[in-house]
Amino acid sequence: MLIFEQSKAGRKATAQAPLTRADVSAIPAQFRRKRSAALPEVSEMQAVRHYTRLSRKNFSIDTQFYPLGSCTMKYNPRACNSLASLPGLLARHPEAPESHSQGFMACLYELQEMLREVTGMEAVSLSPAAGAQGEFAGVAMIKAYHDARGDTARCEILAPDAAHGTNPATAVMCGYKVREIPTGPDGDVDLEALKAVVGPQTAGIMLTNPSTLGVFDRKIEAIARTVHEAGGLLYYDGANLNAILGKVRPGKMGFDVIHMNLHKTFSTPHGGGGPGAGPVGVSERLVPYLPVPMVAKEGDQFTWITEKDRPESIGRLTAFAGNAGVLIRAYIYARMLGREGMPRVAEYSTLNANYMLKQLQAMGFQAAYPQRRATHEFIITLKKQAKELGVNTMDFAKRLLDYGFHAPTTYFPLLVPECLLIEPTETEDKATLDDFIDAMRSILEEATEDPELVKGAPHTMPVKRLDDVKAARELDLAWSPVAE
Amino acid sequence: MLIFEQSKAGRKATAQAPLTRADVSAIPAQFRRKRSAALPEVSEMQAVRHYTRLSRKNFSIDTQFYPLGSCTMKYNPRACNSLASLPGLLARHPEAPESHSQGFMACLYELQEMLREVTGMEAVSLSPAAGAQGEFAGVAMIKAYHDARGDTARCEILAPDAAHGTNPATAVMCGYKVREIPTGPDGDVDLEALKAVVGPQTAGIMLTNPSTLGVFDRKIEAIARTVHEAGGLLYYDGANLNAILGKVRPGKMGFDVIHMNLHKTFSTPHGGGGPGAGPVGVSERLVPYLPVPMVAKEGDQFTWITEKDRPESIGRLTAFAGNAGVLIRAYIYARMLGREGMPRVAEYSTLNANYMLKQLQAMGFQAAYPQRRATHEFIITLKKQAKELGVNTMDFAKRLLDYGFHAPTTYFPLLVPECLLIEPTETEDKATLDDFIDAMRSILEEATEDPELVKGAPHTMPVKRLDDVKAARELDLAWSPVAE
Amino acid sequence: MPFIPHTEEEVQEMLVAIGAASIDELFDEIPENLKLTQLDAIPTALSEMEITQLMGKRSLQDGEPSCFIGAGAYDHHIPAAVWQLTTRGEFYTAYTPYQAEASQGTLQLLYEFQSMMVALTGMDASNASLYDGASALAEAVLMSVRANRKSKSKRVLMPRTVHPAYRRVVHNIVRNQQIELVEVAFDPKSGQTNLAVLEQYAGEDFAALVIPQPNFFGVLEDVDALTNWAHANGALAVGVVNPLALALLTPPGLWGEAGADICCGEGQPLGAPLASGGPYFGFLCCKIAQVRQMPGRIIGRTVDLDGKVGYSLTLQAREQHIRRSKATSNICTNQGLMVTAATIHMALLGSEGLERAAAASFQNTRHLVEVLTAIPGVEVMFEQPAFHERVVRLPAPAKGILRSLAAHNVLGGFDLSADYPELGNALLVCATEKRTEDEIAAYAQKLERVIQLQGGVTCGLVPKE
Amino acid sequence: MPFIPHTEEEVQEMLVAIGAASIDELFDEIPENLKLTQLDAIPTALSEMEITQLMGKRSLQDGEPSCFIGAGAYDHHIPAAVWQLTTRGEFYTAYTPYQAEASQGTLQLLYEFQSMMVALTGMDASNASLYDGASALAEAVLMSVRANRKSKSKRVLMPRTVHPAYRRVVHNIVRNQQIELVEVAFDPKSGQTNLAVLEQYAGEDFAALVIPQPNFFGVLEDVDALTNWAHANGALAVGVVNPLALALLTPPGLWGEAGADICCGEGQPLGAPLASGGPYFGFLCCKIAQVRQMPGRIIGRTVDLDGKVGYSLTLQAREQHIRRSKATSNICTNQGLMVTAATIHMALLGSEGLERAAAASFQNTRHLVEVLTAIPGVEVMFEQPAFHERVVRLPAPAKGILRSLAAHNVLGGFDLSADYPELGNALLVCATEKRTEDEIAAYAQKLERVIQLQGGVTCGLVPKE
Repeated sequence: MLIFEQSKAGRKATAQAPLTRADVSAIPAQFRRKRSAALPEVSEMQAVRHYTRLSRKNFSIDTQFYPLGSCTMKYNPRACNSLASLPGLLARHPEAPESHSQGFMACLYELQEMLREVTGMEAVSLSPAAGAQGEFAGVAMIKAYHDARGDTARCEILAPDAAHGTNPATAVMCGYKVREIPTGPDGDVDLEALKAVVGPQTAGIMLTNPSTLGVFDRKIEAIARTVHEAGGLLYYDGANLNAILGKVRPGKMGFDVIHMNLHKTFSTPHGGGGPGAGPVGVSERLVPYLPVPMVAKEGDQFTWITEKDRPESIGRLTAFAGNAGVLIRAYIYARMLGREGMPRVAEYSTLNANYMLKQLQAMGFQAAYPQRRATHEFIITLKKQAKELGVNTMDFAKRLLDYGFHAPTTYFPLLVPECLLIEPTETEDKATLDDFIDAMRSILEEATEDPELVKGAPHTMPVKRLDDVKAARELDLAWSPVAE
Repeated sequence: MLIFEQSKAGRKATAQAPLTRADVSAIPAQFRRKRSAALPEVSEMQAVRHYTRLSRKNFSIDTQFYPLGSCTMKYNPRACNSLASLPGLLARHPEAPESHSQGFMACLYELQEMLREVTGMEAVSLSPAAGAQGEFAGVAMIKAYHDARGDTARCEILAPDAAHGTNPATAVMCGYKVREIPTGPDGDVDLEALKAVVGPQTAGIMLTNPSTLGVFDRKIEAIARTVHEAGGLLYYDGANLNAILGKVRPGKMGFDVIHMNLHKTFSTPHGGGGPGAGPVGVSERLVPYLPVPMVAKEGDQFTWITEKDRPESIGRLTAFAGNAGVLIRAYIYARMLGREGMPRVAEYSTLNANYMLKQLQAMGFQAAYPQRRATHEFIITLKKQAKELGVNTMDFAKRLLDYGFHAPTTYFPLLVPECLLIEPTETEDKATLDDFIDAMRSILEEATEDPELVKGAPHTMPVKRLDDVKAARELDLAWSPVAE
Repeated sequence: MPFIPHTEEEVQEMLVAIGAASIDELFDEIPENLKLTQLDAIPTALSEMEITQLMGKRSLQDGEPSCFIGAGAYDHHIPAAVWQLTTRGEFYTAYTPYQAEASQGTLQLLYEFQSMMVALTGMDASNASLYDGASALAEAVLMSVRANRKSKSKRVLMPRTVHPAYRRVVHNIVRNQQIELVEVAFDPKSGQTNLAVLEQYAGEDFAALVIPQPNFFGVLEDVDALTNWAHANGALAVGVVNPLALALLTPPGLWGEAGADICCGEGQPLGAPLASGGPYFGFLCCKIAQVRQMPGRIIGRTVDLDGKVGYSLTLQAREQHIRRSKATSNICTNQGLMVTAATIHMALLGSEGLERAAAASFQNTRHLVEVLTAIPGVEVMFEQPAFHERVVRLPAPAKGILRSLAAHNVLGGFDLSADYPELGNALLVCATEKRTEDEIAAYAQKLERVIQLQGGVTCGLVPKE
Repeated sequence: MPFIPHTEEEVQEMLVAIGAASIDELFDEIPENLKLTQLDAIPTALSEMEITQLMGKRSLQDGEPSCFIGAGAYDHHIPAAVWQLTTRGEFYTAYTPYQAEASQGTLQLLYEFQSMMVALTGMDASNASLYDGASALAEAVLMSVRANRKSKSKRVLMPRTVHPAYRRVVHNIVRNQQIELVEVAFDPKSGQTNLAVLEQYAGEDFAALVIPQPNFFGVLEDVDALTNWAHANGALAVGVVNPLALALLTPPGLWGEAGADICCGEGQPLGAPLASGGPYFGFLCCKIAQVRQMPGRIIGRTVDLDGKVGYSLTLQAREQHIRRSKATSNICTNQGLMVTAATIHMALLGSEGLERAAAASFQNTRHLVEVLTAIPGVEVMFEQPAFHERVVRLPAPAKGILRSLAAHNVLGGFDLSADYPELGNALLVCATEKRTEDEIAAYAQKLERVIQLQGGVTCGLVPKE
């Protein structure tokens, strides 16, 4: 039932609003709305009950294993939430003067420094609001760099065919054309193909390493050389940073710019679709173009770096300092991990992924790249099952929900047919991995013995499979009192 | 699965504890435990996931209508929780000096004053930790009063047969014998029976008004006169205060002492069984005996009233000032209700109860006292259904769970056979009451057409009916690693 | 190992299963020379207790001053229930609802959010959020260029009364697509977008006209005239609005003859704390004709196999994960949790509650301006009706005055001199419903003293009667 | 109408159904003269925003001083997850789990709590909580009188080293049942209960001997000898223990030859904030032989109709709602929510975490005492091993010194002069793991200055080398 359907006209059961209604007749009638907005009228209890009940229709990290490849659904420490919600931090206005911002700015500055250290970049700006905005900032900086040098013929961004959809979409937003680079049979970028297309039109390449195929590209240095020699720059998509945190620095691999998804690697919550934070780090030559604001330290005072200080900056991408509350959460998490905890993230997420891969292989699931080490995630392909049993990846995914597991990422990357991209993260224990593996074994048996059971899944969720075609054809995007 | 069953020896996945282990060898070995306590060893995520999942196996006000008679399960405003949890309030040590307690003490003082006003008593002490402790304080004061007058032959406390079990239990804890007074056919106390037993041995009478039968005792003034004339005092059990808040003052009815359940009338949460708070208010003659501590105001300073100031006090009943955090929540709630909100509590809870009673009667349920107004609660008796259909009150109660409603109070008060005591509270809306009424109608139909369905209920809960006999006979009160 | 549950024994079992001798061996495909051995610049780990103490200190350090700054972020009361519900694990730690069957909580909530935004704005459809108000305006501008079939122009009219930071953000985001923002001046008397200036562009091809309501000065624009002008000139009308103000003001869907085509804005006034500027959320609504050009997640109501109502992500063909380089935007992660808060906030307050909060803010700012302009040398700048912000002229540069006030723990407003040097000593002030009588009086008293001390009134100004 | 959802229309519908003309008519059975018309002493309603502002002020008013008081309430770190989970609506707003099928969350959690307390105390069974440590001791005393079949005595030996407030509470609760508490003196050197004094009572009939561990001075009692003495003399041994200390100390179940019979204590150190003294929770554990004499809720594990494991309230025949005047206690509402927090707290920390917290507190107090006793005129009082509290002797009355320290926002400890005048200028100090090096140093520095200013050291005391 929708909250609107619990509404009753004239109900005013709230202590939330001012108890009286101030006179607004000084606003001329021409500006005022004639009829109140049709928002629900419910009591505080009705709202609490409704949204409490609704919440329970979700899978979440706090209730389920969520091995969603490329999304790094790891535990979000509760201290990050409670400390980022301290009254003093919530009360700070974004335009408060530096005199009233030193506590906040100290956190941002130290986070910048920690991210610099762990990525091996020269400087970091925290301001992009999410991964895709970080990508935008990165490609915009590449463009600004070439433009500043008068090197304006570079109109092409390269990206492997396994890349996240945000990569080509971002390149286009920055005015570039995109050219796909094929992946070799071993999962690494096809270096010869890259060499064939790189050239004076190449502005740069967008890469994830480890890639979305769950393998570490061993020829990364050769790739970097190839692109750099052609005058292009290297962009690192930090979506998979969890795999190498504290083990390898993107800066050392030769990248010129990187974005980080703090809501993945630094464990800020995904919140049903955000907010995230997508800080960017750059090599020396891109420092002038970093998005603002950033925080500098002068003596023991923290000061803002703004457009004034960085005239070549690509500027600000949100009105204020990005998703500050997310940055604070990431800062707290980073301090709790500390120097010793960062490499463990990579180590145990990799251990978990390799363990799951071997166990799933042992029971007959086919790895996409069986000759390769898994990184923090890996791909299995169900093309055999789809062909022989008529039970496809989506069926497996939906049936997993009935077993109490969120499905892995399905049908991505696009180049592996019928694939599941599985990322357990370091925060899951062996018993949970074993339970998931057992579930996969059971579903495989079901697919053999009772394929309709799997194809009809899920059976235990609040709804069964939804009619997406109807949703798109007969658009119903908002409740309306008339339609009901 | 128990948290213990998720434990793995040697797991230390916590950022919660100090990161290193301090040396305790200065404590001689004779005092030290030889083996660590067998507590679960789980990660923060495992604990969060486990207790999040467990919580979802509960019914609660935030998820369900909970018409539990005599328990006043109304909405607990969320502001009360967040404001009572402000860091400054949580940090205050109970032995902090008055210089560092004025903010806290101001709240307590004002709450005392508001409770005085609304009950019509001379003075209030907030210190009892729950209703039963408030009862204890009340009866102990009655005893202290008689003792101080040398009136020591009074060895008996009277209580109606409909009284809460805590009433006789409390009287016994205070060294009294208990004598039950029968209820008349109209639900009021049988005044003649009372007159027959009252006498020089009578220390006092414990009454709830409205009583647990869901009616207001119309002869309350006569009762008071009768008991007072015999030299006894009147104790008011505040469990049903919600019914008359802001409408009638117990002080005015003639009561000498009252306890209030702030977790009922003042909407502090029940928390799966507490904490509550059971402040007591008294008429003038009992003031010297009030339990300590209390708060006084001198000029604009708040000071503690302790044993020193009140040598005749029955003393303190907990180590510090009672359930302070509950008192703060009640204070916040009372301020949000304000003068105008208090009577509404009685009015709308009474409206809801009378509405439900009429609707249930209309569909054939039998009221225990059909000739009487319901107060904030009322009783129906299913003795007809039990006899004719073989479906008893417990079956109805369990079947209601399947309909998503918490069951009303069952088989209490003891004198009404097969009864349901139904208390909707003022915070439920008409639509919810109608849904409950519809559910009762459906169950009545089921009881007629398919009694086994009702007798086998609940069918949709995490467990079916439990074997209580086994639980009591084969006591299993704690997990043990050996037993598993 | 904080947050890592593995015991030594389990690690060994897992390594045996993998067939590796050590965890290090799992990294054997990484070239040795790339491997990192030290992280000296990162401090050693803190326990939860230690970071709690550190953050406790930092959070107190900035002093919770009395705040009269608005300028795009507003200090409204947020009901306690909002964040207690929003941070329930099931909302807080869920992902984007790709698996609809296991995400009906988030999906239904987002559908309710869309419905509420439609009710508030009078538009046909809403998306499920963008990053913030400024980036939402950038997306709205890009969308208008795509959506305006009548226009071939990549030029968009951008009034100077739009929030300066928004204008910068829009520029930063759209410039690489060769979109040009043409600034429209405002009337120095009214503080409104100057219709006469706009008239100079009549007949030219523009994709859209941006219309702020209220504008950055708090002033109410003549949105009907602006919308009609846009439509008369083949441009789309793109509103950028304060959603709380819409509780009282004409919704964009009803502006002018035909209503705005697109509207967007900053969702912060709907349940997001100030919190240093984020996370907030941007919203974006449009007429149904434009919905396939809308960026971001959109939730649709549909049915399941049994015909039961359910909710799912829809029109995904617009999005990057399907459409890649042809997507309407690169946005992926949005501000889901903030929208969760906003939905609960709106449900708790209802239209009556939002109207009261808006009215109280209006009244409080009015009162503030009265009290401040009673100070010799302080004058109100634009006489046109405003919502809950106003510009006042100070007798001396705002910068020094604000610094003195800050020393007394009062944040006196937003200094307009950098963005609008033409306005002189102009200060943008705001008093939401949370500013008390006492705070307003204290501000006025302190401002008066600061001005006196700085000799402001002596600069040729005559004290008012 | 805050929290009341009725619309005028609904009220009318309901009144029609009832057959009443007005809500007032529903109160027609109440004698008119009893009806109340005014509540003048109650202020008018505040909105949530207004009460938020008021409570914000009040919560800041008391200044969060640096706290070195223990004396029964201890400032330990509470993991953030504890209260975020505990305040989930499903825990926070549920009732006592009478309907077991709809309360398995609370019931299983309570079973886990009981299991944890059994693990910590080494006893056989635990109840599901009492109000606080002091009232738990009162219930333990009452229980011991009921449970001791060998004894007909209503006398209980109560060492003077038991928390003075606990002794008062026990007296207040048990006196009306003619139970007598016989005070046992302590050894002025060691601060332990004086076994020699106790020996005087050998052969007399006592229901129980109460044994605190650590005792109120923080000193560790010779619990083995005391337990053995009790049993040798036909008395039950009733431990009153700090549950966090039990992470390091011998559990009561293993005291002496046969273990304590009953143990109880204050649960606050397990996840309850200081919060002005409550809500905390009392715990009560016993040997299986005594379980039917235990007051309070007890949860048992059993099976349902299908044989599936489930949990329910058991042994209810002990309780007031069944047994009325024959019940073991009048307790009904207990401290369920605090126990929820404690269970989650213990699950998060495990034994290793509790041990570390206890050890850090031990070390911190040791360090504090070292630093304080380096000040001329300050001496440690009892040399016997202590846990995380100690008594120091000051060169002047504690009262004045504490007042001066408080003026510097340091709460220096608990003044023992009222409860133990025989100890002179004695101060009970405590530094949990949360007190930092800096706070301890600042305390010492301030104390030294205060003593110097008050001329404390000149009172015939020789400065230490």
